[in-house]
Amino acid sequence: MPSLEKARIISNSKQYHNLYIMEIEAPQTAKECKPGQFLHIFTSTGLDPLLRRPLSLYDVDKEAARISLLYKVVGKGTALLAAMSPGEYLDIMGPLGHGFSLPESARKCLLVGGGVGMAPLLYLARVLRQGGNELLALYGVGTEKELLALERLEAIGSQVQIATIDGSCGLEGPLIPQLFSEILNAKRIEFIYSCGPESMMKLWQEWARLNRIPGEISLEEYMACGVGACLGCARKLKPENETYAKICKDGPVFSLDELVL
Amino acid sequence: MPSLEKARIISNSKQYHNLYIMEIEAPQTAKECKPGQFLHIFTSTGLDPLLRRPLSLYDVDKEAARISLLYKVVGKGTALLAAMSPGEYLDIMGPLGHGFSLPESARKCLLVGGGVGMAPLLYLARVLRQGGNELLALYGVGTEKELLALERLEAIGSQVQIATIDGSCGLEGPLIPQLFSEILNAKRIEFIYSCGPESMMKLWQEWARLNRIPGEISLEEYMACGVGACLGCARKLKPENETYAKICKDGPVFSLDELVL
Amino acid sequence: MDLTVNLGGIKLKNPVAVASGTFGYGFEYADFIEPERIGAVIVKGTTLNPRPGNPGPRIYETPAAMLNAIGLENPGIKVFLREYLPLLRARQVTIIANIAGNNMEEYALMASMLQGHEGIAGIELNISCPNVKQGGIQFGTDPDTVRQVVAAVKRETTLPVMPKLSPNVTDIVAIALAAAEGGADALSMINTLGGMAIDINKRKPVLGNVFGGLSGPAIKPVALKMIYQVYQEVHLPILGGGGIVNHIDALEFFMAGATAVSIGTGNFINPRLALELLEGIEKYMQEQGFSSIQELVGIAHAY
Amino acid sequence: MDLTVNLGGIKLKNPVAVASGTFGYGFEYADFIEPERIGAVIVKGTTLNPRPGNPGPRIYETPAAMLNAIGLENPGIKVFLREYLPLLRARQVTIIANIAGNNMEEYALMASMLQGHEGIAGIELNISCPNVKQGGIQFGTDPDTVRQVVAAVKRETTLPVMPKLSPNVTDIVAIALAAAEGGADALSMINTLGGMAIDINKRKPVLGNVFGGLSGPAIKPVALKMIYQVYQEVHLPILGGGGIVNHIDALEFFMAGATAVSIGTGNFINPRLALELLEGIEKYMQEQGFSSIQELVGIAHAY
Ligand SMILES: Cc1cc2nc3c(=O)[nH]c(=O)nc-3n(C[C@H](O)[C@H](O)[C@H](O)COP(=O)(O)OP(=O)(O)OC[C@H]3O[C@@H](n4cnc5c(N)ncnc54)[C@H](O)[C@@H]3O)c2cc1C
Ligand SMILES: Cc1cc2nc3c(=O)[nH]c(=O)nc-3n(C[C@H](O)[C@H](O)[C@H](O)COP(=O)(O)OP(=O)(O)OC[C@H]3O[C@@H](n4cnc5c(N)ncnc54)[C@H](O)[C@@H]3O)c2cc1C
Ligand SMILES: Cc1cc2nc3c(=O)[nH]c(=O)nc-3n(C[C@H](O)[C@H](O)[C@H](O)COP(=O)(O)O)c2cc1C
Ligand SMILES: Cc1cc2nc3c(=O)[nH]c(=O)nc-3n(C[C@H](O)[C@H](O)[C@H](O)COP(=O)(O)O)c2cc1C
Ligand code: FES
Ligand code: FES
Repeated sequence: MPSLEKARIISNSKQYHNLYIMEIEAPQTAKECKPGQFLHIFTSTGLDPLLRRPLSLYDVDKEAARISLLYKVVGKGTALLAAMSPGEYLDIMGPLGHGFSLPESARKCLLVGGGVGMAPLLYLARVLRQGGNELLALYGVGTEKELLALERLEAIGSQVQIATIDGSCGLEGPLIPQLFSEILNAKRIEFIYSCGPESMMKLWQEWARLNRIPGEISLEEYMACGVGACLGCARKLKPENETYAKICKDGPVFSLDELVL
Repeated sequence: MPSLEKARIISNSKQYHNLYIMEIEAPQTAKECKPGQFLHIFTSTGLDPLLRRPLSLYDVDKEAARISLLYKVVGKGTALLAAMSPGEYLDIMGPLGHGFSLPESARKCLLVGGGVGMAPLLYLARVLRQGGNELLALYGVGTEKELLALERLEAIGSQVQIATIDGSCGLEGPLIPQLFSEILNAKRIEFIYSCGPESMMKLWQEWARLNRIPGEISLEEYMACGVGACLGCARKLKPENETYAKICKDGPVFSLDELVL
Repeated sequence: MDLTVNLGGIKLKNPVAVASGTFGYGFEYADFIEPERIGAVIVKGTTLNPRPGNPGPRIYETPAAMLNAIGLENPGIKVFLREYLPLLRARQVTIIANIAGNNMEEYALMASMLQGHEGIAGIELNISCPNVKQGGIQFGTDPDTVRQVVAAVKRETTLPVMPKLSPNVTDIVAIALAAAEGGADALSMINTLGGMAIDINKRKPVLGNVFGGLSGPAIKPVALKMIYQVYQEVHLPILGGGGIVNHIDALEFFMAGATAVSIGTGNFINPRLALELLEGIEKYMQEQGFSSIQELVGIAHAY
Repeated sequence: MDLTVNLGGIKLKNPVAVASGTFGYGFEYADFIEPERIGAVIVKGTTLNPRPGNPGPRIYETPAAMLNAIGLENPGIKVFLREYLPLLRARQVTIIANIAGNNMEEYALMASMLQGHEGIAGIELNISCPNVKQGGIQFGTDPDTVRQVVAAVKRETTLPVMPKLSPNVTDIVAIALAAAEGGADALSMINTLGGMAIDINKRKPVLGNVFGGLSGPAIKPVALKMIYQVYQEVHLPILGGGGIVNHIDALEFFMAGATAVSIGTGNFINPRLALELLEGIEKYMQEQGFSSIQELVGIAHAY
């Protein structure tokens, strides 16, 4: 069951440029977390910014009751988050949403994470490995220094392939299927999970469809309530649908075949 | 000439309960400061709170280009101020307003400061002493620990008499003329300066009138512009006046005989 | 201490309601707050037929406020009565239905459909929704229309009827008086202010619907003024809201003339706000020696 | 890059003005910003006779906004012409006068008194001040009255006339159309929204005048919507403002349809805002390849 909690900040520091990792202690919340879910966070010191901000569970240590967040400073809310110090308390609500589905029996899984889109995939990787799944993570960023999740991914026991726009690490170029055709052909991927820019995920959706591989992706919309009460985060999954899905409650994770990107 | 400056915070710490002292380095501003003037400070990290907050010059060291502020946390703005750390920059505008008048030749001056009302009087005391004036400061607070300016006042060479509501230091009771009648009768006060709750200053105004002593006091009103542009901080100094004075520009310091409290 | 209020026949266990469209059908927030402890849950605006709502983006944050253009997405009144009402009733939630019609007949028809269903404490008439093409706000901006639509609804129901007024009018008192003439039992004030935002990167309006309704703390001063004005001229109890995020805000509304208050956007910041507000109000009343919430209502007019 | 704008005959060196009542008579902020570098300084609202203004408190902060009830304190038009105008003229400040009358005749008389005075670029007609008992807002809420007062002023002056519209109306387009029919050369939008606040400790309204005008970032979405609507229906250049505190806000206004923008409350936060805004706009135009500010005006309608 999700809850409201004032979580103590253990650490919060800039990793590179506008990328931060925060670790919090959240006894009530941590124990409920599933990969792909998110926390809804009040970042403000006044009434502007007003609304909570959704951030994915980047990593969770249930024993220590700790949750890590990987975030990029893009506006007011994330800037205020970046200004918080260890020892302060963070007003969190969660875990919310409908996370990734986990296979009943072990599979060969592909994780495709672009930039901070890797945020929800790391904790997923951890849980998938605990379930004995074999993992290949494709990790695309602008430049080497943005590969914040790399170490943890490898420690978890995932194979990792990298693409950087500037070629500073791994393959040079954007995170598109063509770039990885060799390894993808070699592996017999059974399931794909992805998060990142929609234009990128669209290409992977096509690739998955061609190769008849099922999968799931995580979507974003601007949110108010985070629980399905305001109907704000609406998204027509397919043009022909009559109704709108709610990203916060029906998602943020959706099956690749239920939506058109 | 007043200016806009980003002043580096040297120190900012809680002294007692909700009372803080902040020291800032403000090369452009410091050199222009006169006792009784104020800084108009942007305290917000967003658009709420929106407006600047006026704070008196508590102490100024022109050589070191440093300004000290003594403030009480009463609401959003002052709370945000209290949360700032050394090394951060404070957005100040000032010095603004019309300060205390300084005597041409040395006088026996009485300073009457209630609570944080002592804020503008300390720097005044410093400048008055530099001009060779003889000072008696009456300092009234709730309890001993609130006597933040005491040490500096004494170091400056002012005589200090104290009143605390709880009797923890000095005389027991509120800062009213009756409490100090002995010393006031002994001294031949030539000028009175006061800042504090208006109900208190009203009693001192009556006392000054009875004893035919001229003087000045510092008033407060909620402010927007701080420079006389918005006409917001209006105050009818005497009931019979047709026009309203602007606290920010015509004050905050006013002559005792130009107003009815 | 007496915290019950009578909002023109709508009996509330306490004076804090949650506003339509911000609390779903009462259960979305149930992990965080017990809906039956709230003064009243005003459910999402219901229309005669199901509505898919507007294309996104539907919400956007602005300074101390948010814009929404949900477009009255809802499954229609039949589904509400069949699926949601029984659940709420079973849990003894105080329910106020909120209805919006495309025309007078639809309002009247929906009122008659609600009639006789146990568990509905009253009807909030949404004549002020800025986010739908038909129905909604145009019913709320002309005094004659307001009187007629209220009267039409009153004819069909024995439930207390509370029109929800739009702030987007020149003369709110004229609208409130018209509602009173039509037979309103109480007034709900205020709905959202019309507004919009532009995405300077895309060089187009942010919201899929172009325009939206502004809610949240930013609009509180507007709400307070309208309630203060209406309290002086119209003898109907007022459910006051617009920007309430803490108990001090709520006290301002009571003092301006509201008999009860509603929380909208505030729920998004703190889902437990309704109960925390109540605690704050009780504490204030205790400290200040008030024994009934009624003693606070309109007290700012006595100065 | 071309930053000059023509606001219905009011020629501005750049599209950023400072709003009436927030910048005094142009010199109060002179230690912080050179008034002659600002697109236009719209001076404090002037009345025929001197006015002392309202008793305090006159201002109060609310979430992302402020309330003011200055009550048009000013020394009267004669003093303005005799004492302030020459100073502004000497420094080559682009001046727009802002006038408010108690009745049509006073508006007309003031317009004729401004006629022939060198240095006044145009007249902003304040028909929307919420803070005075007589005059002000009641002129701005009825289309017929708006048309008449604009026409009465136009008869007395050859200066461009720009009525300043109140957002406190049901139908802003109707008001804007009436202003156009009356002969307005441009429109100034928007003045403050009516609002109030209550001091829960004193249990009475905060402002001496009870009601005040709401300005600042909180009202930006309301201003943008009204400008967007009027831009579509009325062919007059618009001076847009309401809550602008940075160049992104300003760009929103241009894209919604404003030919120039005005800064009010934003000056209180940052007295140099007018010039910083201008820099931000120039930078944006350079980066995005715009060569004239006109190319931005109303661009959000083309999506
Ligand atoms: C379920 C979910 C999980 C997310 N997980 C992460 C994460 O782990 N790490 C991370 O860095 N970011 C994540 N995001 C995005 C993050 O929520 C936004 O970047 C953040 O809310 C921006 O807030 P801000 O105040 O800094 O920016 P704002 O000033 O609000 O806006 C800056 C820009 O961000 C956009 N934006 C704001 N909120 C959202 C949003 N909810 N979704 C998409 N765009 C938005 C705005 O439109 C604007 O362009 C997630 C979003 C969702 C919906
Ligand atoms: C010229 C001048 C000099 C001042 N010097 C000092 C000083 O040296 N140290 C100090 O602690 N305080 C000083 N004050 C008072 C200080 O400005 C206010 O306490 C502060 O602005 C409150 O801001 P806030 O956001 O914390 O409180 P808010 O949340 O804004 O309000 C809290 C309470 O403070 C009141 N308040 C807010 N602003 C003012 C104001 N400008 N004047 C009076 N009451 C106000 C509000 O009405 C409210 O009751 C001075 C005020 C003026 C006008
Ligand atoms: C997302 C959202 C959806 C809303 N939907 C409705 C609705 O369906 N019917 C209605 O009468 N009001 C609706 N409203 C208006 C609210 O009930 C409330 O009147 C308004 O938000 C002002 O209060 P607030 O400032 O506390 O949010 C909605 C508001 C929001 C923010
Ligand atoms: C303190 C204050 C005084 C004002 N005085 C006037 C005035 O005399 N005449 C006028 O037309 N508008 C007046 N206004 C309205 C502003 O010119 C402006 O239209 C309004 O504040 C909205 O813009 P903003 O949100 O940028 O402040 C005043 C506003 C404020 C805040
Ligand atoms: S954010 Fe409210 S329904 Fe999703
Ligand atoms: S604060 Fe604007 S005139 Fe004093």
